Amino acid sequence: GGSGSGGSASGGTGGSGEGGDATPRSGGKLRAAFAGGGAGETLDPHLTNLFADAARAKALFDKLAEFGSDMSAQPRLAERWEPNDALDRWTITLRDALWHDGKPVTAADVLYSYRRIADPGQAFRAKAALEPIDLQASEAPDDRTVVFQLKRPYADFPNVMAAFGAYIVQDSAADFTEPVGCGPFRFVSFTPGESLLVSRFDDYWEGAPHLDELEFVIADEESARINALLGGQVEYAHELNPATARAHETGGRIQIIRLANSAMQGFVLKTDRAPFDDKRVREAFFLIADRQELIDGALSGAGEIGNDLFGKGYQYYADAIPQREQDLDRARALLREAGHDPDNGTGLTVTLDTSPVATGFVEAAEIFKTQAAQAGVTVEVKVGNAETYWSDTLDGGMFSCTRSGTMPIESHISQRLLTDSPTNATQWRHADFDDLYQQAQATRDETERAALYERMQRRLHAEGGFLIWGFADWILGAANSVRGIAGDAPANTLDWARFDRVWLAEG
Amino acid sequence: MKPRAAARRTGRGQAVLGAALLTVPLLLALAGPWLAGEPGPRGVSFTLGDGHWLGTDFTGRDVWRQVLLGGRSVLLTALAATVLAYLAALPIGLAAALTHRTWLEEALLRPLDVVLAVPSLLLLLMTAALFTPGAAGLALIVAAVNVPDTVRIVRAGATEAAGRPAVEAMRLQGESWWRMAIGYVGRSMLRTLAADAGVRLTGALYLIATAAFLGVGVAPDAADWAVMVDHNRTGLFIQPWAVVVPALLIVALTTGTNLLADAALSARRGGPAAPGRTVTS
Amino acid sequence: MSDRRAWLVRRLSVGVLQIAGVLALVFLLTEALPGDAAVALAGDHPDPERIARIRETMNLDEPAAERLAQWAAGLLTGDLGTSLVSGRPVTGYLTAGLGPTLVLAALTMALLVPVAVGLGVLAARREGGRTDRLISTATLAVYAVPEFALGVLLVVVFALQLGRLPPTAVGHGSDPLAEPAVLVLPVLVLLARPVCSISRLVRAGMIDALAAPYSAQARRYGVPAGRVRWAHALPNALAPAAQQLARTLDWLLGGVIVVETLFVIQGLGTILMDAVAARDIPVIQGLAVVFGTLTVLLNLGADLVARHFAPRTGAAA
Amino acid sequence: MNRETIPPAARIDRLRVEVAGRALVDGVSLTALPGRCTALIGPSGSGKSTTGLALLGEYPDGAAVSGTVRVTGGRAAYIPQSPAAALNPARRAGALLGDIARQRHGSGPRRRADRAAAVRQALRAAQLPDPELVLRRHPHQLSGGQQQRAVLAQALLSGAPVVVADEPTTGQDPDTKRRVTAELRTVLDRGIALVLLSHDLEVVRELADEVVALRDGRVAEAGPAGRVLPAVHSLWTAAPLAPSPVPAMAAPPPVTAASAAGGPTASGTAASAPAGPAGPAGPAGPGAEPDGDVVLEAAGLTAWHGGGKRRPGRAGTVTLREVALTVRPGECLALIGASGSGKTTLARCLAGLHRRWSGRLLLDGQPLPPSLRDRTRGQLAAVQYVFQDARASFDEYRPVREQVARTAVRLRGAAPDAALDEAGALLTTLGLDAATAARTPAGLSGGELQRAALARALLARPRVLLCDEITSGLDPANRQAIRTLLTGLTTGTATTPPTALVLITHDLPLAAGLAHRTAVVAHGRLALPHPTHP
Ligand SMILES: Nc1ncnc2c1ncn2[C@@H]1O[C@H](COP(=O)(O)OP(=O)(O)OP(=O)(O)O)[C@@H](O)[C@H]1O
Ligand SMILES: Nc1ncnc2c1ncn2[C@@H]1O[C@H](COP(=O)(O)OP(=O)(O)OP(=O)(O)O)[C@@H](O)[C@H]1O
Ligand SMILES: [Mg+2]
Ligand SMILES: [Mg+2]
Repeated sequence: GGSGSGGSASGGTGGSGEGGDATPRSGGKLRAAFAGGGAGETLDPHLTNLFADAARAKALFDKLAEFGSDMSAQPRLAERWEPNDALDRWTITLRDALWHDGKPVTAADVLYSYRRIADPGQAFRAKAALEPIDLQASEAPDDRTVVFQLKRPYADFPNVMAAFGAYIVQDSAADFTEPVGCGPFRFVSFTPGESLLVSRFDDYWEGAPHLDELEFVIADEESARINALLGGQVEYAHELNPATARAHETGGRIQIIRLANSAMQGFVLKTDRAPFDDKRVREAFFLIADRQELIDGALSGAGEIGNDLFGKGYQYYADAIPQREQDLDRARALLREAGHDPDNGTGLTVTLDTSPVATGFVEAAEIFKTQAAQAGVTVEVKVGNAETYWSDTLDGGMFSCTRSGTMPIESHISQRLLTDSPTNATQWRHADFDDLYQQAQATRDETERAALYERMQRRLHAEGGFLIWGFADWILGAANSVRGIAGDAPANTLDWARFDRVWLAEG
Repeated sequence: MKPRAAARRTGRGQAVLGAALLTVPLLLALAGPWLAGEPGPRGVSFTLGDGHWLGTDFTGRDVWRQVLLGGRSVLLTALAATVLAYLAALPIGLAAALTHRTWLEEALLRPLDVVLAVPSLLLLLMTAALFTPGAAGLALIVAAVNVPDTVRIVRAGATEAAGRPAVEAMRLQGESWWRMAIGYVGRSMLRTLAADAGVRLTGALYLIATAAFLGVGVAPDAADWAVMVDHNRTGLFIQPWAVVVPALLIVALTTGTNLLADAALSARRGGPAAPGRTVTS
Repeated sequence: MSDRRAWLVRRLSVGVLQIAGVLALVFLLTEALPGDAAVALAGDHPDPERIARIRETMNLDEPAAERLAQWAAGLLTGDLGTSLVSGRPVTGYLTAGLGPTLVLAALTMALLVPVAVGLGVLAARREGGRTDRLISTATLAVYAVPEFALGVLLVVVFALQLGRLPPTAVGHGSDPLAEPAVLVLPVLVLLARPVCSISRLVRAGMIDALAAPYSAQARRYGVPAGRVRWAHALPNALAPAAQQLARTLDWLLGGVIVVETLFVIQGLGTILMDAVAARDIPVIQGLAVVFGTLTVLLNLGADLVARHFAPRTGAAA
Repeated sequence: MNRETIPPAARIDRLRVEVAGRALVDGVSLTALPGRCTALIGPSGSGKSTTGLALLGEYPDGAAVSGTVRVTGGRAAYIPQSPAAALNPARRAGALLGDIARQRHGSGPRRRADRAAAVRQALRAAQLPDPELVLRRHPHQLSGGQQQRAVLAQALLSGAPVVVADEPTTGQDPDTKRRVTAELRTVLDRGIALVLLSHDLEVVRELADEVVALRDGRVAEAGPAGRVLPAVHSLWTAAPLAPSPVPAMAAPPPVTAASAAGGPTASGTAASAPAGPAGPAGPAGPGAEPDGDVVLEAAGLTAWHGGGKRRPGRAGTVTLREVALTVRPGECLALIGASGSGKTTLARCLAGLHRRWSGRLLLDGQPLPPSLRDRTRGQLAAVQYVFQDARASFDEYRPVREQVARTAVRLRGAAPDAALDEAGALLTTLGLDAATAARTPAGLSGGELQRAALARALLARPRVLLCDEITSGLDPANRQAIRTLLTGLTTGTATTPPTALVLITHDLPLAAGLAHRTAVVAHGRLALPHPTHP
């Protein structure tokens, strides 16, 4: 069954520091430092792009659903959802929630929000995610009920409601300079690129937050965030370097929280062009990677190795597939079979695109270069432009560094691995694979669906275009007085940046 | 007599200090690549011990090996860039100082001012986007970025000397422009030029590192002291050596060069002989 | 002197051309940069369809020349346009960034001039002597330390170990004067390199000037050594340093990205970086107007100083 | 007199200054008594300036010094031989004066008026009648003589017990010279000890109580003025000390006729301002007038400083008005006139060194570009100028001979080696031996540099030679040698055509001896009297 119920997923599990012992204390102001988007920032939740945007949107707004720590959709403003048998018509029952101005959250707000996102004249990021919904045919039978008509069966439809940026705003809201949301905090003041101050919303549907006030401050430079934290200027610092984490983990001045499994790290091999159109070459590359060395070198040890599959530990992850290990002999043999033999002068040379666009990219490229050299492959590292890297490597080049934030395995497949996926960087286009996906979406039974997902993943593991060597920790720092930070919620999931659950201990 | 001798002695002190500072980075830069040997296995990034006596760098490489390898490019590229910048800026600046033709002066200087007004970051990004230069190209770019600045300094320093009667006398002799400009005007501002070139060398070093980070010129994984300083900064607190050692070498290199230049200049003190002063008893 | 007035008028009118040149150059540069605002906005989700749509909403599908012409037409009426990213007016960006930048620049300059000139003069007092060697070595060494390393060092010592100063200006980034203590460390970092470069130039000029016969003549008449240095030798040593000073001020006013990010100050540098990263052309162009004007004026100032202290230039053959 | 009872203000005892194994002065002793003038005389290069500087405790670079120098009462005031160098190019001429006044009159703002008054007083005493003008000007805006007096004012202002005056009257017109001498007399009367270094026996005779005559760095004669001077005088005027001054390029003088003066000045007002100096205004030169075509002709020449490029405008200071002049080959035109009247400006206009002037300039009837930058090599060589301030016109980093030789290389296309030889030969003729000429300018005396500057211009084989005070720093013998040389130039030889000479000088006897015509420059106008035929 696809019906979710209750808000059981809420509340921090792991907890922070010595947390958990005391009962939450009310009051106080928490300042949280994030990397930001400069003077161009807005509070329009549909324009959410960065972590800072997401955290701010989360404080001010809510979605119908949100991803739990295993990337399964958890109900939020939607109290319940129920598909029809064909899985193409979903009935959503809204929770009893209030806007900050006291009005109730209604079905009309939901339809307005989704229609705003899907507006063809706009370019909101969540638009692609909402594509399966036929918003013309969708309706609001009453204030608390929304019926979504889909264009095709979609068993994992709740993922759409939890999609990045799919926030619910008030009906006909267009100006977000002083936004009215329905999230746990209400707007107080905002200086783009510098700070957002919000205060407790006592009527929040999930119970009022503990903090009186919450301030998001922007500090783009990692060292500025850690220095501000160490200097007592902020109580929470998002996104620290592994090296910084190691330096302060044992010091006791601050708490370091590692959100494991937050970012997939890998390489993209374009399966439609030489030399990677030969699956032997792809497999050889999978075998070249010394994953632990990549984790140690590129991530400074902060992460765990990957098995060329996205979503380790998530719902539907195929953990029955054995972990791939480095095997240079076999890699060389495969390459020779494919006609690349360095001994007779036909050695393989590939260009690896990388860019300082994400931490660890340049390092990973450089490490892989030396690993490949051991298998007789020459890798030429090309450092690209950070701003255009993703767009450049979507169709260009043959071999590039990649990473991905959290999303359900379903989204990973639908966005990146189907013939008509918008960002199919590996150029993986196989009708039979597409069929498997459609089959899964038309399957109501969860175990059956899991089996289909496993078939897809086996195929990808054997001959796909993603060389996924690891999953990076997302590292947070917090003052010792901060309690209630979930320690096991990957970035962008429900319990990540949940400041309504956080409180400040005395002292 | 006495003060002269004393000045000479202190000048020698400066030379000794400069030479001492210069020896270590110079030796490492020249002999390093031969001593480096084959790369060992990678370690965890930013760790100490485990056979890496200066620890590992941001990708787990041995810092000592990187230090041995990283001097040559620093020396060559930065020096080449500085020299090139001067080769271009000196004639332009001197021509502007020596000419009487307003249009020529304006034509030489104003376009350069335009370049000055464009943030260098933009210039660098631009070159990063349009070219994929090698080390030589990088030296050229860094030199080019430095030219407008240098021209202005040269001109400012040359203006006074260019108006001296000695220059008039040379003109009256039909003296060649080069001898007038370089041989006399340039010569009389030698100290200023040396001071400027000295700090410019350091600037060039780090500009090259920044460029490397943006993907211009030096490969991002190349061993280069300035690049090391830039890239290993995240590990400053757990593995300071990866930053401190190359930074110290750069400090020693540039400080040593400048001190030696100072000493050389004070040894053959230029200018009209200032009468030495002795105490009238 | 009418001579000088004519010169000034000429330079200012050339200056207008120069600013136009800067704008054209910057526009060409940003156009030549790979990608545009749409690509930058799409980030790691480069859905081509979405990029095309963003491009449409930003009017980026119009020819570049047309956009520049529109923008320039607006400029003539004092309208700098609106940001592609946020839709807010560019003037707002500039005024927001100019405040902190001006504060930093003014403070730095106020300290820089006396410190750099003072050190330069002090070092030149006895060339090769102990003071000279100390100052030369120290300034050169500081100069060779990268800004970020110096910043981190100062933060660790003064903010984190001693707890005397705030480590960053977080939360006060757009109005640092509200909490002046946050400015101490940034200004120190900003001072480090210019102090070295300018004091070296002053020193070089001073050594020559102190050795010149006119300084000897002043000394012969018992003019106190300090006055010989400051009133007689220094004016002859200032021209190159003034150029360097103008460059430094230019750099300070153009935004000092390392210090701004390290200490979280929302100056023009941060705005420029963000605008370049976002390919927000109207904002970049607006900044170019500011930078162009500043550079023209600063160069003019430095050249005035050079003219003033080399009065013979106008007369010599 | 009671010289035993008065303690000496300054005393040099057996001074020996040696550079690179050569003694510049050797065993020189002198005493300066309060209120008395001790004159140091001697031919150019004999060590006067070296001795004078020793009183200030200053020696050439790398000099080995023995002997004792004692100056009681602290400092000595110093009037350097080359005043331009002692004036700060970046400051107005009043800058140092203000500081000296501060030493004496206190530095507080309340003493400002006192200081200003003292400065003005000193400037007036130094025969600068318009102090404001001097105070507001930069050194390069003063004429040579004005610079000299500005430096003199410093000494007068300082109140030092000892004044070392190195050629304080060079570059002054006879009238000013007399007044400066008188002023020095009052200085003596105030009880100040004066050490006078001079070639000008007139001034020495006027002021000196004691005379030390140097020769080759040694004391040739010393004693009371009355005893030493007559001997020295006869010695100097009778036989030249320098080797026979017959330049390789000039033959003995067959005298040609002097030409008539160029047309009257365009404005016609020139003659109305003959406020020239006292003294013989333009006696005819020796011999007949030279004939032949005019080599150089200037007409309607108006020159100014500052102001616009084409017109003086309001800001410009006009120094020459509507000047017209012509010179013919073999003719010598002497320009005399008060210091600051515009003589140097005129010569610089002709040489293409002055920027701001209007008018017409013709060489051989062809227009000559106003700026030397636009002149061809031939034109450059044709019109040569010998700078008034010889020291400033040399590159301080290169040996003098090398610099002199460059003229031949650049303007006559001589081979570098040949040019060096030629320069060496000419310099030797002028009394500068090879060792001297091989030094950089800092190693040469004032008079030596003056001769080197002349040599530099001569190597161009100019058709018009503009000489600006080229004998001001020379002793009678050397002056005589130069005179002979110049006479030879105007006559020419079989190989070299006669040269036209424009001689700017305050040395009226020299002008009288050489010039065919003498013109007086006064307030920017040229009064060109008709030649008087003997
Ligand atoms: N740059 C200048 N600006 C203004 N006035 C100037 C400038 N240069 C020279 N003068 C003035 O022009 C006048 C003529 O100067 P010039 O040097 O030609 O005099 P001179 O006749 O050669 O005098 P001297 O015999 O003292 O050398 C002087 O009064 C001088 O003060
Ligand atoms: N630094 C030096 N090294 C070597 N010789 C020098 C140096 N300075 C001066 N001389 C020589 O010493 C001699 C004396 O010079 P000084 O300047 O004392 O002469 P002077 O009597 O003042 O001559 P003048 O009348 O020409 O000024 C000259 O022959 C000169 O060439
Ligand atoms: Mg002398
Ligand atoms: Mg004169």
